[in-house]
Amino acid sequence: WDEPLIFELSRPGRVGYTLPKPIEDIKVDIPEKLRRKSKLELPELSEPEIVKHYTRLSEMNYGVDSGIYPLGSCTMKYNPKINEEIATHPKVAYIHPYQDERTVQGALAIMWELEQWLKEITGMDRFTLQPAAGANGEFTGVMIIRAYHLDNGEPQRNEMLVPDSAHGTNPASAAMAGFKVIEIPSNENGTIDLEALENAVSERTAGLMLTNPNTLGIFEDEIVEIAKIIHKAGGLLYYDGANLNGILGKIRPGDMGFDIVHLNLHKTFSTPHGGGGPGAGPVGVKEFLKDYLPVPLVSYDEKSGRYYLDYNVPKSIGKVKELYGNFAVLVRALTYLKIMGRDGLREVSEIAVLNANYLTQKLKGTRGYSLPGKELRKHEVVFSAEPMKKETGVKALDVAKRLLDFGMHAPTIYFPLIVHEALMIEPTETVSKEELDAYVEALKRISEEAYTNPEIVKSAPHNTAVKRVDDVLAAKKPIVTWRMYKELKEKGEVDY
Amino acid sequence: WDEPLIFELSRPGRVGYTLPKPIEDIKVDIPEKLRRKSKLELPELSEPEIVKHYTRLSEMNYGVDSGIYPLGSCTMKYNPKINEEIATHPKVAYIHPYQDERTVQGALAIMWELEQWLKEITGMDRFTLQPAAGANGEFTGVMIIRAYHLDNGEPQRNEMLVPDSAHGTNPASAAMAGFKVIEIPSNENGTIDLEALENAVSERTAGLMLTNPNTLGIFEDEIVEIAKIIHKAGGLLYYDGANLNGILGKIRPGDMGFDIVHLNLHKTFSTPHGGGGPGAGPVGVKEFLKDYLPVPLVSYDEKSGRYYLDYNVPKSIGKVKELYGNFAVLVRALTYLKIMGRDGLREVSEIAVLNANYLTQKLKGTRGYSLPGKELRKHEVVFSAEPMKKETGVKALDVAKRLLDFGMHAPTIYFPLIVHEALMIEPTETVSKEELDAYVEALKRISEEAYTNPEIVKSAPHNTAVKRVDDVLAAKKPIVTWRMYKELKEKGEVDY
Amino acid sequence: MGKHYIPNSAHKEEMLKEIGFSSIEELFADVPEGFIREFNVPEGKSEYEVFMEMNEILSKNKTVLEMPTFLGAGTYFHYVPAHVKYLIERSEFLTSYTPYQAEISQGMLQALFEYQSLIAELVGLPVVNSSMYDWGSALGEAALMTVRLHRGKRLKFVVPKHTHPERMQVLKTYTRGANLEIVEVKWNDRGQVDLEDLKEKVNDAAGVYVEIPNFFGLLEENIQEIGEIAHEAGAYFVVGVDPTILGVVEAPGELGADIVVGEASYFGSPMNFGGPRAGIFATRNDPKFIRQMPGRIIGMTKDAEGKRAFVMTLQTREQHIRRAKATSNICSNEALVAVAAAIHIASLGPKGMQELGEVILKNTAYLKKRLSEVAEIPFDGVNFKDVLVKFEKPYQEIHEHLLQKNIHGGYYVKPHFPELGESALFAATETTRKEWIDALIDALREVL
Amino acid sequence: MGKHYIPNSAHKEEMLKEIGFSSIEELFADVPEGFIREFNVPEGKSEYEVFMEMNEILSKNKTVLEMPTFLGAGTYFHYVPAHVKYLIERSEFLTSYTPYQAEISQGMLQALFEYQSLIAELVGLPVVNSSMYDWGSALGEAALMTVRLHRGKRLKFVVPKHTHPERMQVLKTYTRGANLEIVEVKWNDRGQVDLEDLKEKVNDAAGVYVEIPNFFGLLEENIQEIGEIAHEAGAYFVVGVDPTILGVVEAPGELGADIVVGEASYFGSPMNFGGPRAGIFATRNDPKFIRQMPGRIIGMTKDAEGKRAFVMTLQTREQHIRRAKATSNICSNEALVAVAAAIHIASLGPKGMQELGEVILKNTAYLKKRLSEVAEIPFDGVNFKDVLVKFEKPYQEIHEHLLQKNIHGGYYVKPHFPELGESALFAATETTRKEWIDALIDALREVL
Repeated sequence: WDEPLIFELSRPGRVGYTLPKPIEDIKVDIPEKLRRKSKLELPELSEPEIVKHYTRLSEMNYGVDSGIYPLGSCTMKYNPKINEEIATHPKVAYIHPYQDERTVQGALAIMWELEQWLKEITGMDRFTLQPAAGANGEFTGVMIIRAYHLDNGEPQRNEMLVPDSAHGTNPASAAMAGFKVIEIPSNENGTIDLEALENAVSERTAGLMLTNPNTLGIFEDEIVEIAKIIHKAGGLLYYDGANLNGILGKIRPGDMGFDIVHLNLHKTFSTPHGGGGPGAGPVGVKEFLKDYLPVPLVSYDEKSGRYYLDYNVPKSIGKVKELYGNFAVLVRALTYLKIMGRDGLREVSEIAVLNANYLTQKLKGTRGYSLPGKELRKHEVVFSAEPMKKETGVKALDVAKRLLDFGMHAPTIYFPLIVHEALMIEPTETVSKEELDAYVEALKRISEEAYTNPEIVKSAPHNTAVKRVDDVLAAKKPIVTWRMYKELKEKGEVDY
Repeated sequence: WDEPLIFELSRPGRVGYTLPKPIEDIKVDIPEKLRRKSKLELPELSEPEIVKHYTRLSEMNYGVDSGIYPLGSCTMKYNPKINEEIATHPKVAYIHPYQDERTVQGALAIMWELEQWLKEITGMDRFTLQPAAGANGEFTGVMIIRAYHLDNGEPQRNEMLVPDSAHGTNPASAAMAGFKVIEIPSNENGTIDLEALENAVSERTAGLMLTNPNTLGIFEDEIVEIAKIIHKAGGLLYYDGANLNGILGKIRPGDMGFDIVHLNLHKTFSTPHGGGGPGAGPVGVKEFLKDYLPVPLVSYDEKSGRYYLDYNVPKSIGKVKELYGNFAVLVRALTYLKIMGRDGLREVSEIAVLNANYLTQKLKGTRGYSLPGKELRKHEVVFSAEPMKKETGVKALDVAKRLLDFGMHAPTIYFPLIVHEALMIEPTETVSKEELDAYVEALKRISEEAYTNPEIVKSAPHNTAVKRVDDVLAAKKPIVTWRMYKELKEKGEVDY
Repeated sequence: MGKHYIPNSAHKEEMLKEIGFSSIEELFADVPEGFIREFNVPEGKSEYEVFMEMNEILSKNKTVLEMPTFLGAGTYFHYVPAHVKYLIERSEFLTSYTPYQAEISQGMLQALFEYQSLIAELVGLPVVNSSMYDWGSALGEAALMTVRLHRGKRLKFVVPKHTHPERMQVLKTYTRGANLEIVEVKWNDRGQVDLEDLKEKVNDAAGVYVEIPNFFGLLEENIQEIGEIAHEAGAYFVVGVDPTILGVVEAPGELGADIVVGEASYFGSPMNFGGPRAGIFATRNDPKFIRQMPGRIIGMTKDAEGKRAFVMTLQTREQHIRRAKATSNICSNEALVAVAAAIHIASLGPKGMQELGEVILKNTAYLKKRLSEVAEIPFDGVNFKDVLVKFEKPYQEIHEHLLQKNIHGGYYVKPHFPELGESALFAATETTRKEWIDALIDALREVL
Repeated sequence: MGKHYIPNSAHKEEMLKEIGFSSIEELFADVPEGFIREFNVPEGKSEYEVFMEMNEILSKNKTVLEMPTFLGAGTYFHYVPAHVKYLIERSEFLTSYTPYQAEISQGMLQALFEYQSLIAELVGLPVVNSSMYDWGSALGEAALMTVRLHRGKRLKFVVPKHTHPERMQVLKTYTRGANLEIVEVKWNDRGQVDLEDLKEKVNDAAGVYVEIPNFFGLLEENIQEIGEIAHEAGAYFVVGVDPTILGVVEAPGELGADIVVGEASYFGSPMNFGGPRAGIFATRNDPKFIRQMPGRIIGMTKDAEGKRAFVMTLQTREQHIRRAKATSNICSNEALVAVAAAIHIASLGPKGMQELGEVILKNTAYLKKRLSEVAEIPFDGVNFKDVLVKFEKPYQEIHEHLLQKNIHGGYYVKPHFPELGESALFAATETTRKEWIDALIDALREVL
C-alpha cells in the first residue's frame, strides 16, 4: 500500500511524547544570536499514529524472517532471537562507556571473551573490536599496514594490491589510508593470477587485500604461493572477512598466511543487519602487529581477576571510531558463538558450502545462465546472465526484479565486476532444501520466460508494492529530504 | 498469501530447539503400561523456518497497530509499548507464585497499588485481581451475590435480572452460578424499561447485572431509580465493566449505586487482547461484600511495611482461577494508570465520547443506516442496517465484510440483539479525526454501493488474503485439528 | 498525563463545533447531577518517571535467575526459547481481538488451529478448544461437561484427595452453581489413588478425575484401571495432565480419557508470578461430546473461492449466541498464551518432546536421590518434577535457613495435608542445575 | 550446538547424493592439505545454558538505573520511549540488508528518507545522508570532504583544542592518509574559542570546525563569527552539534555551516556502553557539495507507473562503483540506529524538541548551581548537559568516595587537559533526578 510520509500525517497540536518536568524552573538565557528562530518543521503525531506508521512501513520491507535472502557476499543468515533478548537486556542498554571499570566488569568480560573466540577462529593473536563495520575494519587494517611500514622505515611502500574481483570497499579503504591501489587480474579459474601478482609486487608493495573464498565463492587454492610472494616482497597479507562463512570452524586465515583479518559480525556471526547497520568489523592481527591496534584494547589482569581497558598500545594508529565499538552487536555475536561452539561453527560452513554447491549443480546448465570459473564453490556461487542478455535482451537486473515477483529476494547483481551480468547467490546454512529448490525453480522459470515472453521479465516486478523504481530519475533530480521535496513541489517540478 | 500448516512444513530430522543435558544420566523406568507407545506426530522444523512461518502468519492478521479497530463493546484502544516493556521485565517473568513473600514484595506491591487505583476509579472498597477475563469476573461477582444471599438466609433469591441488551456473558455467568435468568426489556430510548423492571423484581430477585453506558452506548440516566428498585427488592446491583471507557475518570459505578463491579483491563486499561486473551477481570465490591471475595487478597501491613497474601477471608467463595490472576496483565494496567493519572483518565472518556458522537453525527442520515435510541451516546454507537437490508438486500454482515476491503476492521455486528442488523461502533479515544472521517466515508461509500451495485457489497471482501469464509461449512463439517483433517482428507471427504 | 495516546485531544473544539456541540460537558448532559466528580488518584506522569518507578518496585523481587529455587507444585521454571517471546510480541498477534472477522484474521486463526492440532497430538484426543483460563478452570469446566453429558442426572464428581489444592478450590467454586458434589478418593501407601476406595465411591458419578503426574509428583500407575472403573460405572473419565510429560508418557486419550485437561502455559510462557496461563481442553471426536464442549474452537473450512481458510466455529454452544443456555460463560480466553505454547511445542517437535521428558525425569530422579541422603522420601515410584520430602523438623525452620543461604526451598504441604507431617514438595525441571542441588543439600545438612 | 539454526543438517547425505558428491569433505577438496583443523573453542551449548551464562556475566554490570550517574562527555543517559525499541525490533526492519532491491524495501527506504528529512529540519541543511558510524567518524569524513572541495589543494583543518578528545582522535586517524594537518585553536578564559588565535591560524585552511555545545558543555557564543572568519579565509565551515539542543538553539545551517555533523543516536538508542551510534552528516543543496558527500543517501523518485517511490541514490560517489576514487569507503552504516532516531524525533515533534532542550538546560543549570556550592566552576556561560567542575583535591579521591556512596561521579578531564587541574565534567539530562543531585552534593561535602 501507499504510506504517506510522516510529515504528511502531521496535525498541529498532536504530541507523541511525555517528558519529565525540570527539577527546578530556572530561567536560562540563551544568547540572543544563538536562540532558535528558524521554524522547526517537525511532524506532530500521537504515539498510536507513529506506531501505525512504522508498523506499516515495516510491512513494506523484506527481511531474513520474510523468506530466502541469498544476497551474495552479504551472508544473510538467520538472526537468532536469543541474540536480541540478551543484547537488549537493561544491563547492556543502561551502562555508560566511561563508568568505573569495577562497575562494568560484565561488559568488559564479554568483549574479552569474544576476542578469545575470534582469535582462535581466525588464528590471530590480538583483536580490536572497535570498527563499526567491515569497511571501518578494512580502514583499520590498512592503517596498521601503513603504520607498520613507516615504523620500519619504509615510507615508499605506498602500493596496495587488490584483486579485480575484490569488494569495492577494499580499494576505497586503501585509498583513504593514502595508498595507491594496484589491481591484480583473475585467471580463468576465477582465482588470482599468480604471474600478474609476481609482476605487480615490488619494494613499493605495502600489502595485498584478499578474500578467501573469493567473491566468486571459489577457494584461492594457491594461497600458500600468494602469501609467499607477498611476504617475500615485504608486504603484508590482509584478509577481508566478508566470506568467512565459507570456511568457518574449519580453516583459519592465520594458518593460510594472513597477517591481518577483519570480520563482519553482521554476516558470519549472525547479528542482524538492520537495513544497513549497525554492524561490527573487529580486526585481528598477528603478534608482530598488535602494538599498532587502535586504543583501547580490552585486557585481563590475572592477579586481580579484573578486566580493564588497555590504553597502553605503544604504536597505536589511534581511534577509528569513538569509544569501544558497537557493543550491543558484540553481545549478540558472543551469544551466537557460545550456542554454536566448535561443532556448530564447523556445521555452519559445511552446510553453507553444501547449500551453495547444491544450488550450483541444480541450476547449472539452465539456458541463459553460464557458470564462469571453477565449478566447486564454497559458500556462494556467481552465475552470469550474459548468454540470456545476448539471446533475449533480458539482463541480470531483470532477472533480479522478476525474482521479487515470486516473493524471493534477488541475489547480488553486477558484482564481482569481472563477471558480466553477474548473479551472485549466497544461500547460507540457514535456508532449507525446499527454499533452495524453490529458488532454482524460480530461476529456471525466469529463463523460460526470457526465451518465450521476455517482456514479462523486463518489466518486472509486477507483484510488489511499487513497480520498477526509476533510479536514473532519482540521481538526475536528487530529492533526499522533505525540505527539498517541498521546494520542488511548490515550484511544480515534481509530479510525485 | 497462502501459508501451509506447520505440519505441512515438517521435514523429518529437523529440530527447532536445544535442551540442556540431564544432570546425571540416571535410568528412569516408566511403568510399561504408561510408556508412550502411540506416535507423537509433531512437526519437525528448524528455528528459522518456525520464525518465518509465524512471521508470515502474523502478517496475515489485523491488530490495533494495523489500523482502526472499532469493535463495539471491546474497546480496542492503543496498547502502549511501555506496558509491554515493563510486563516482560525479567523481574516479572521469572518469579514463582509460591515464593516467600519477602522475595516478591515488588509483585505484591504492584497488585496492592493497582487495587488502590481501581477502588478509587470505581468507588468500590475492595478488589480481587484473580479473574482471568470479563466473564470470569462476572462469574466471581454472581457467586458473591449467591453467597451473600445464602449467608443472609435467603436461598430463595435465585433470579438474576439481565437487560435484553446485555452481553451474552451476563446470562451465561448467572446460569453457571445456578441462577435463573430473567430478561428485562429496553424501552424506546434504548435504556431499561423501569416499569418492566418494577414488575420483574420480587423476593426471588438476587440482583441485576447492568452495563452503564449500556451496549447501545447510551447512558442509563435512570440509574438512581434502577438502583432503588433493586435494593428495595433486596437485590444487589452488578456493574459489567465492559463499557467503563465511556465514564472513566469522571463517574464511578459505586456512586451510582452499584455493589459489585468487574473491570476488563484488556479493554479500558489498555492491555493488549492477544487475539482473544489473556485479559484480566478484577472484581470490586462494597465494604459489606468483601468477606466473600476469592482468596487470597493482597494486603499491606503498615507496621512491618510488608505486603502479603491474605487468606483470611471468612466467607470467601473460594477460587475462580489458580493463583492470583493474570499478573503480567496487571503490571501493564498499573503502568498505564500511572502514566494517565487523574487528568489522563478523564481525558480518555471525554475523547472516547467525543469520538463516538462525532462519528454518530457524521454518519447519521446516511441512506440505509438508522440510529435507534437516543442520539447522545457515550463511548460507542449502534446503527442499524435494517433499512438497507430491506431496500437492497445488503445485510450488516455484508457491510462489515466490505469494510475489510478498505483496510479497516468491521464494527461488532448483530449485537446488541435488540437492534436488528446492528453495527456497533466504538472508536475509542486513541483514533484520530482522520481515521474517523475515513471510516464514515467508507460507510457512506458502502451505502452508495448498496443502492447502486449491491453485488459488490454482498460478495465482499475482495481485497483480503481469503475471500468470504464459509462458516456454515465449518460448523457442518467440523475440522478442528490436523488429526481430524488428515482423516477426512484420506477419506476424500475434503477438497481443501 | 498520557495525551500522547490521544490524538484528538488537540482537536476538541474543532470536532465539537463540526457536530454542533459547544462543550465536552454537553456530551455528558444525560448524566444525572452529582455523579461527575474529581478522582482522588495521582496526576499523570511521564513515561520515563513511570519506567523508573516500576523498575524500582520490581527491583524488590528476587527472581529464580538470582536464587536457586526448588518450588514447583503446579508452577515450574521452564526455559522458553527466545523466538517464542519475540513472535508473540509481534503487534499483529499481540494487539488483535478475538478473530471475529475471519478474512483479516487468518494468521491468528491458523495459529490457534495449529495450537489445537498440536495439543491433539500430545494428548491423543482429536477435538481441542483454543484454550481455557488455566488447568483449574478447565477442570471445573470438564466436571460441568460431564454433568451436561448426563443431562444433569448425575451430580457427583470423583477426584483424588491428592488433587492439586489450587485446582481443587477452583473446581469447587466452578461446580457449586450446578450443585455438583465433589467426592474425594484416598491415596494409598504408595501415594497413588486407592482403587478400592474409588470403586466404593464411583457409583452415580458423572465423572472421575485423575492427574498425571499427581500432586506428589508421582506417575499414577493405574490410569487405565481408573478409567475402566469410571466407565464401568457409567462415569466419564477426565484426565488432567502436565503436557511436558507427554513425550515419554502415553497420551491420556490412548489411556481411555474422555476429556483431557491440563496446563498449556508450561510451554511458551514464563512463570509470571502465576499468570497468564492457558488451560488445555480436549475431548473425543463425537458430536455428543463436541456439542457439550466449552470455549472457543477454531475450525478449518474454505472461502468463497474454495481456498482453505480458518474460522471460529461451533459458536452456537457459546454465550454470545446461547446466552443462559451456553456450555460455558467463557468469552476472552488465553489465545496468545496458547499460540506461545504452540510455537514452543512445534520448536521441540517429537524428538524434543521426548528429550524434554527424559531430562526432567532424570533431573527429578537426581534431586530425589540427593534429597534421600538427608530426608525421608515417603513415596517410591517415578517422580516427574515434584518430589515429596518429609522432614523431622518444622519445615519453616528449614525454609528460613535455606533463604539465608540464598536458596528458595520447596512448597510447604502441611497446610493442605496435615497427615503428611512436615513435608514439602521440591521440584526439578530441565532448568535445574547440579550446583543448585549441591548447594541445597549442603544447606539442608547444616540445618537437619 | 545450534543445529536448530541449520535446517539441512538433517539432509546432508540426501543433498550430496542429488548433486553427485559423496561427502562434505569432497566439497572442500580444493583446500590445500593441512589447513582444515579442529578448533580449540568450547563445544556448543543449549540456549538455556547460554542465557544463564550471559545473564550471570551481565549481572556484574551496574547500570545507571541502579546508581545515580553524572557521566556525560559525549554519552548521555536519555530516556528512549518504549515504542521506539518496539518498532525497530520488528524483524522486517531488523533483519533486512541495505535496501538494494528498492521494490521490496520501500519501508526501510522511506524510514531512512524520513530520518534524513527530520535531521535536515533540525540542522537547517537540506542534504543529509542516511548515517555515518558516529559523530567522530562523521567529523573525519567532513574534514576529508573539505579537502576534496578544495581539490586537495588545501591540507589544513582547524579545530578548537577543546574538541571532544574521542572525536579528535578519530579525526586524526581518518585524515592521516590524506596528509591533512590538524591545527588546534586555543580557548579563552571563558572556555570559548579564542577568535584571535583562530584568525591567526585560519589561513589556507580547508575547513574550520566548532562544536555546539563545546567539550566543556558550553554554548560557543560566536558560532556565526567563527563561520565568517572561516569563509573569509576561503575555508569551509563545519559544525558539530548535539542535536538534542536544536529545539532551543538555532540550526547550524542558519548560522553559516557548510557541513553539519553530530550524533544521531542521542535519539532513539540507549547508551549501550558506547555503541552502536549513528553519525549525522548534512550539507548544502549544491551539486558541488552533494557530489563530494560520503555515505549512503536515500532519494525520492517514482516507479514505472509514476507512483512515488524511494531508492538509494547518487551511488556513483560510492565505493562499490567508484572503488578507489569513492568519496568514502563506507558501506554498512548505522541504518537501524538512524531509524530509531527518526522515530524518537518524530515522537517529540517541534514542541517536544523545544521542551527537551529546555528541560536539559534547566536541569544542567540546577546541577551547576548546586555544584557551585561545593566546588569551583571555572567557566561561566550557558551549559547544556556537561558542566566543568574544578576541585582542590585529586579527583580520584573524590571519585572513590562517591563510588562508595553508590554514586558515579563525572568524567575526569585532567588526562586530556592537564592545564585544567583536578577537573571533571558532571552532566545532567532530562533523566536526572533531584534526589540524585542532592545525594551527590551531600557526598561531595563529605569528601571536600
